Amino acid sequence: MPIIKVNNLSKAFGGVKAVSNINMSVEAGEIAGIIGPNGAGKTTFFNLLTGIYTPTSGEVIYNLERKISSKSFKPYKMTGYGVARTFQNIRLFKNMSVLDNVLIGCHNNMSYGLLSSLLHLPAFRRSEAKAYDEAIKLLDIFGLADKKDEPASKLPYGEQRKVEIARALAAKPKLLLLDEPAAGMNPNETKELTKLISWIKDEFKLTIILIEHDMSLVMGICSKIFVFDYGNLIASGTPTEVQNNEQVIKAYLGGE
Amino acid sequence: MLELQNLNVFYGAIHALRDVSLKINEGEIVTLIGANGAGKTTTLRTISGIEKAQSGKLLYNGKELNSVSASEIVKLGICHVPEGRRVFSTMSVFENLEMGAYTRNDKVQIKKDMEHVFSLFPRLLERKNQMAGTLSGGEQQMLAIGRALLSKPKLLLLDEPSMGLAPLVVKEIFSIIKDINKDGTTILLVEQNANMALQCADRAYIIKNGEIDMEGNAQALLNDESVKNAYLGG
Amino acid sequence: MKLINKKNMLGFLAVILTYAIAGFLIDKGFIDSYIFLNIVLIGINIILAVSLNLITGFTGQFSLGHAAFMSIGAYTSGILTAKLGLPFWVGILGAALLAAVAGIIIGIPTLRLKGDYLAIATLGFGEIVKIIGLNTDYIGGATGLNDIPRYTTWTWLYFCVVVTVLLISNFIKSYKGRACISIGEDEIAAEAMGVNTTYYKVLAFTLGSFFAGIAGALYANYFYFIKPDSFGFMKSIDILVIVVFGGMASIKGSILGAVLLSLISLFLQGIPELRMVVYAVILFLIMVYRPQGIIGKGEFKLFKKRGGLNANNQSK
Amino acid sequence: MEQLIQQLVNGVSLGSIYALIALGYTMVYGIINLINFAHGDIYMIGAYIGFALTTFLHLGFFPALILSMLLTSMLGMVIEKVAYKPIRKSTRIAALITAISVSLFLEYGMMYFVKPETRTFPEVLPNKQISIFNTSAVLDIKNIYILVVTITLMLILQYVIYKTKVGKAMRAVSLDSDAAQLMGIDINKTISYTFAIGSALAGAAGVLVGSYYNSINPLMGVVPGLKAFVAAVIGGIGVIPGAVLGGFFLGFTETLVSAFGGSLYKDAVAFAVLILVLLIKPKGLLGRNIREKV
Repeated sequence: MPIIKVNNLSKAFGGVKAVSNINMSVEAGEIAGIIGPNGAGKTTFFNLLTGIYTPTSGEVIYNLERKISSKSFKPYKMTGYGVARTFQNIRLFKNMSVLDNVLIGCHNNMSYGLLSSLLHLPAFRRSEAKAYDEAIKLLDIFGLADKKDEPASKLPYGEQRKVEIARALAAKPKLLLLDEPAAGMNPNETKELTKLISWIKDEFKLTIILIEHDMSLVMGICSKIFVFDYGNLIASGTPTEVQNNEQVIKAYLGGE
Repeated sequence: MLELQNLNVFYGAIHALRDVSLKINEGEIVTLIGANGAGKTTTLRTISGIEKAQSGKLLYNGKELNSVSASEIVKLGICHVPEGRRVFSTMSVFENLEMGAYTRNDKVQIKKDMEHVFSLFPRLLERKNQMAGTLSGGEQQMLAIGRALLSKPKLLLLDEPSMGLAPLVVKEIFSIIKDINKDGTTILLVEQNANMALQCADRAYIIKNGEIDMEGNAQALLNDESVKNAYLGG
Repeated sequence: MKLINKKNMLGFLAVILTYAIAGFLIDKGFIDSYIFLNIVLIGINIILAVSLNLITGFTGQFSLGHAAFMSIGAYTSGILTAKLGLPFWVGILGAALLAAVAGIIIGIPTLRLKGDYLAIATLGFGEIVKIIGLNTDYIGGATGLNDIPRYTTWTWLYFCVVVTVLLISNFIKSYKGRACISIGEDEIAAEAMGVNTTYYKVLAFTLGSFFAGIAGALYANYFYFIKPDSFGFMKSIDILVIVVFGGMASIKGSILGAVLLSLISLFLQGIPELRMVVYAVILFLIMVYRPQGIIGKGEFKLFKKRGGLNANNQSK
Repeated sequence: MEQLIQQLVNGVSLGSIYALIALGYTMVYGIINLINFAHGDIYMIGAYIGFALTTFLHLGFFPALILSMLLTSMLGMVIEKVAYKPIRKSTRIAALITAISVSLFLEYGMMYFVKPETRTFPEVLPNKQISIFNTSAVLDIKNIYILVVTITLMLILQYVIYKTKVGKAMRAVSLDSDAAQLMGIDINKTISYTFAIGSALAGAAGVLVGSYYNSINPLMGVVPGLKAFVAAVIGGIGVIPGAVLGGFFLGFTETLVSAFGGSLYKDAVAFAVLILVLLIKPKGLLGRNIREKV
């Protein structure tokens, strides 16, 4: 059963179609990859999936039983719908500690009143202690527990990427959207990340959609690949299918 | 013509370029390829004087450029076409081209060069009075290149000219780049589209995490297995 | 996570001790009324700075109208205690609540704006409040509200300052406070993590106004007399300067900043003709040489480089 | 009705003044993203220069106007070099507080030198009044002077910005300073010119106001400065036609509010209009909305 369905999705900016007529679906438990040249509309597509942009036409549906449609998307509601994301150009809370970054991910799963916040009543302590434990557990998984008190901006690039993923996981999503998770990583780091992504998919029972340029990563772990070009979905299928698709080779790999 | 010797550039605490050395000979097309965030754009920004190197030397025809201001560097004949085109959106195509000739005062010659640019990019002539912001991506890229040409560069720095453009348009742009080179302009081309860039260039450098990882003949790198795997999509 | 540990036990003792010692000195007349007046001003400035820091430093919402909330508090307490003869605690509470309501009312529409635009809108709001004050006869118009009972004692002042600092520090450490800080750091990322940014911005604005209202009440009930001009644009700027000088998103910084700047303006009273000129030069020097403040943590969102200008890279 | 016509006439003059000051605000904001709070004080100093030139040197209106513009433009450049250049890369709040410190410095420094009291500006413009359509509403010749000077200056500004190399460089820098630099445009010089032109317009407004209302004082720049700034924001800050539109819009709104008996609240109305406009069009009437890239 698909976890997400996209119907005829289009987005135009001032007449220019950044994304046009996309139809696709991703099955629960899959890792799907989106590839395409720079500016092909991949990030715009992600922004449509996460409520940052509203579609010009068409719609996105999550959770086919509850039919959560893009009509009700708001960026801050997405974690509540079970969708969390990372960003292409890492958007951590730079001056906050690594731990606090992950705790923000827990935001939706916490609730105590204003009075508890101001007076630190028992409800505060209970809820914070629980969130703290969860956050530490996540940081342990990524090997970052000993850096929990450092400001996020002080971490090296590769670790910042991991903190961002940990933060997204803290929101307990069912669908995780990763926007170029390997950008700026060297081949070894990328290899490690590739393993990590497929491991967390199983561990957290996730569906993952990722945008990536690094072919080794995409071909290595994605069971399905969508190829974007010029705002259009020009091909989809298994890695082998896509690699042998004439149109894809032309558009993405530069052509002969 | 241009030589970078052990250049180090920092953005605050981030060490963006580490001991980068590269050389460009007159008349060449040299390409610098690498992943997102590897330091390609920083290299160009340092050459054009927007970023300043903390250590190392930047030599242009034997003259040190380290402390020369960005506007002086343009006058010396280095022009940089920035990533994402960066045309002046609410100025007309014509005015954008005029800005390219900002450092020049020879009106007659500017007019001739303007005509030359229009002959290279006939579509710009059609849209001469249109606001640059209303052009398509490919047209904006042409405008950005045309604008740079009007500064009469001896060395042209191109940052990702293929970004966000349809394959056909990319082909067109690359063939024009070759033409510009044939007319006698040396070119340093930064690209993510490694395949396209290597086919067009004479020599290439590969940059990784702020360091030059490999260098050599473009054709040779195109056939190199490790390069193929890492940048050409296997 | 424990409520009482060694560290805050010491802090608690220090707080009590400071209160007792200063109270004793005031009682015995070692601290005369002139010094006490300055202590009151410092206390009020601490409350104002800490509360504005919640809005501007932590949540990253640029406000140039904080004095307006103080004035709403001052007039509310003035009316409640002078005109209606109610006790001081009613005055303080009323002041805080009404200022908070004003915070909600102005917060909901204007917080859609960002950066400079928000600053301008809050500035406009402050001026509107002032002008309404100037033209309302019930509260004395331009001549001001007189004969407000002097209820602000050392105990009240100290209590209010401690409560403000404590509650805001607590809030910052709660998940709601964390949400506010995350907005100040990166609004888009905060939203993507499920933070309802509008709600938390309004919450920060409301809480900040609440405490500014308390500062207003303390002010009104110390100086007998208030007039709309005392809470104009310049007062808002003064508070903002304390926050920036102390260090954005640092409560300790705000306290230190309030003390230092109050002392600076105290000394400047010795040169009345050039007071403002010297003050301007001091401000300028601080901004050039220590823009991150005394206790600055680094680059906050409002501390980000301004839009797209890289001009002085080329100037050596 | 007569009251209304009279107020409309006043609105044109007031609007002209706001528009002239607002232009400087907008140009400076457009190019370095700084709310130059000291701009209103440059207007005040322009008025004082005009006062000194006409009172002590007995110059006529036009020589005084032109000299005053020249001197204020130099002042503007000096302020930019001394105060704003060091903070160009710092944060919005630091920049704003710096601008305020410059404003205080000018106001109170001036007060120290010329004393706080109000001065009477000499009558340099012909004092002649014409009745409009045989009603009791009158058109002061001064109103015509103000309007003509304003329109002339705006036409010159229009020419400079759209037709000259300097003007085009100013537009290029304000659109994309990085790209402008890559074209070889000297950004520091361009910013200096922008301050010079903006300050000259404020100086002109100062002389106009001095000769129209005949009284000046060191704090006269505060309120019109804020209002002109409001006008610039209403029109869309950074947008040149927006400043003119906003200036006249605010001038008319204020005089109309006064005409209908709300003169006590006219300042509040200006700010209320500001908030309203920002809520409906967050970047002002003619401003463009730019979305943050994700």
